[in-house]
Amino acid sequence: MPVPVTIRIQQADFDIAREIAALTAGRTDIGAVVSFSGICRGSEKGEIIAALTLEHYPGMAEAEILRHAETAMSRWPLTGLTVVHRVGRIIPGENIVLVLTASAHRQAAFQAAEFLMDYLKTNAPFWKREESAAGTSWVEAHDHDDAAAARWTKP
Amino acid sequence: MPVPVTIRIQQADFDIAREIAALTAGRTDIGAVVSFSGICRGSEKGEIIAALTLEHYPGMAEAEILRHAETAMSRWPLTGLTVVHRVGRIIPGENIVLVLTASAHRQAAFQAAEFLMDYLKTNAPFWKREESAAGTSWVEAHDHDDAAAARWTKP
Amino acid sequence: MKVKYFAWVRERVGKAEETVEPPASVRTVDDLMAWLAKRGEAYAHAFETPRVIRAAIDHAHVKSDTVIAGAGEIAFFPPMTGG
Amino acid sequence: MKVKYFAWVRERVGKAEETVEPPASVRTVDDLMAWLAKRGEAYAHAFETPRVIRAAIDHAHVKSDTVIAGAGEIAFFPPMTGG
Repeated sequence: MPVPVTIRIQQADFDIAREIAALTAGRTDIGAVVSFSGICRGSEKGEIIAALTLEHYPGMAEAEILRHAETAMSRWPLTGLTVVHRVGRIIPGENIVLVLTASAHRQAAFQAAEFLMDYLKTNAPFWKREESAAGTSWVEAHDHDDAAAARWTKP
Repeated sequence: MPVPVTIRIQQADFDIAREIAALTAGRTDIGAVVSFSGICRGSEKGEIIAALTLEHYPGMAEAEILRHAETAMSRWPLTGLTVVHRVGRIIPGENIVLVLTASAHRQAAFQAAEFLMDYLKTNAPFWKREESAAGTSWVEAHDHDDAAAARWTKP
Repeated sequence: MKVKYFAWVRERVGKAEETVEPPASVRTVDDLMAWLAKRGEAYAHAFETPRVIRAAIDHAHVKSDTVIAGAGEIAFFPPMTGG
Repeated sequence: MKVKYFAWVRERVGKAEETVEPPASVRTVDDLMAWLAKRGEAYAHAFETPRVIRAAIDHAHVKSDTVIAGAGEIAFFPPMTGG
């Protein structure tokens, strides 16, 4: 059975239940589904955030996510994989990103979801701009995200 | 803010979207929600499974899950945690168990969800009986599940 | 002392729970399993390989050499397979 | 050759994309950043610290010493902060 891979970049919010149903409907070979939702927080380092605006590189963003999805599928025995990344203005409490992985076994689903999130953070061409009382500013990349991504390339 | 902990053992299916909403509603301190759903597979080692029946030890099952939930909350900075475990007869494709973890950061949410699943598999008093063409039989415990749980006690 | 049985231990014993009054010489969980095994064929079958059977006292996992004095409820069951 | 800019690189340059015709002496991504930086104050500001700027050629990440010959589209942007 082919592995369903869904990658979407959209302004609209996503519905986790619907995405899981799409990944699992009619199948009885899936034993584990892991979902990760990244959510906009209302403060960063003590500063109140009014909103985030997500910018992306159309074309490359999809290609980069697909490249990592294919790597994940080759490294773990997945039965399906979904990535939805929102762009545009997002307020605290709203969803930013969804990663769903399905597999016969839980370890594969957990590891593939973590791998995809680590790579989305560091390699997918998206940029966050924060709105706060002090004005707007581009979010800086974190070294710990690079470190998180690097652990997947260790022997 | 108190950490909402929800633990339920029930015959009925669960609704992941509703459980996530209950964990995140009205909060803006959550950056990551991880969900794990364990699903009944239609075959095990090549044998077709008609259904599973889940038996549990009422009282101890809740206490054991709560004990591990408290351990998870003390080890990771969680903002909320939900465990729903179904009992009774479950057919292939249906949900068995849900673990939800919420945190400001993704690593905590991922690790706490994996930890809870590993301990549910090996320490929570639930037993699966399989129905197949050959009759019914109790599922045997897996050594690899014990190994998965043991990794959380390493220094 | 209340004793509960789960999964195939329950099926083999033929009941889910009962109240037993073991003699004072039955000190540990191991002793109790050995004593129960002598209560008839069904019990002998249930407890024929006591090393694979897990026990809990008052809802907490215990090792088989745990002393049972003061226990309100002791449960016997196979390794768990939930999740 | 089409050049695209994202996030603060875009804001500083003041445009999202343009077509440029660098001379043959501009061989690598580094060369192109140095050449763009000389196109005016806005560019100079955008490319003042080229080591923090990431580049992609035809939708694939590249290092700054990559040769640009044959590139259809080159993009410049800060480290990514999605997910």
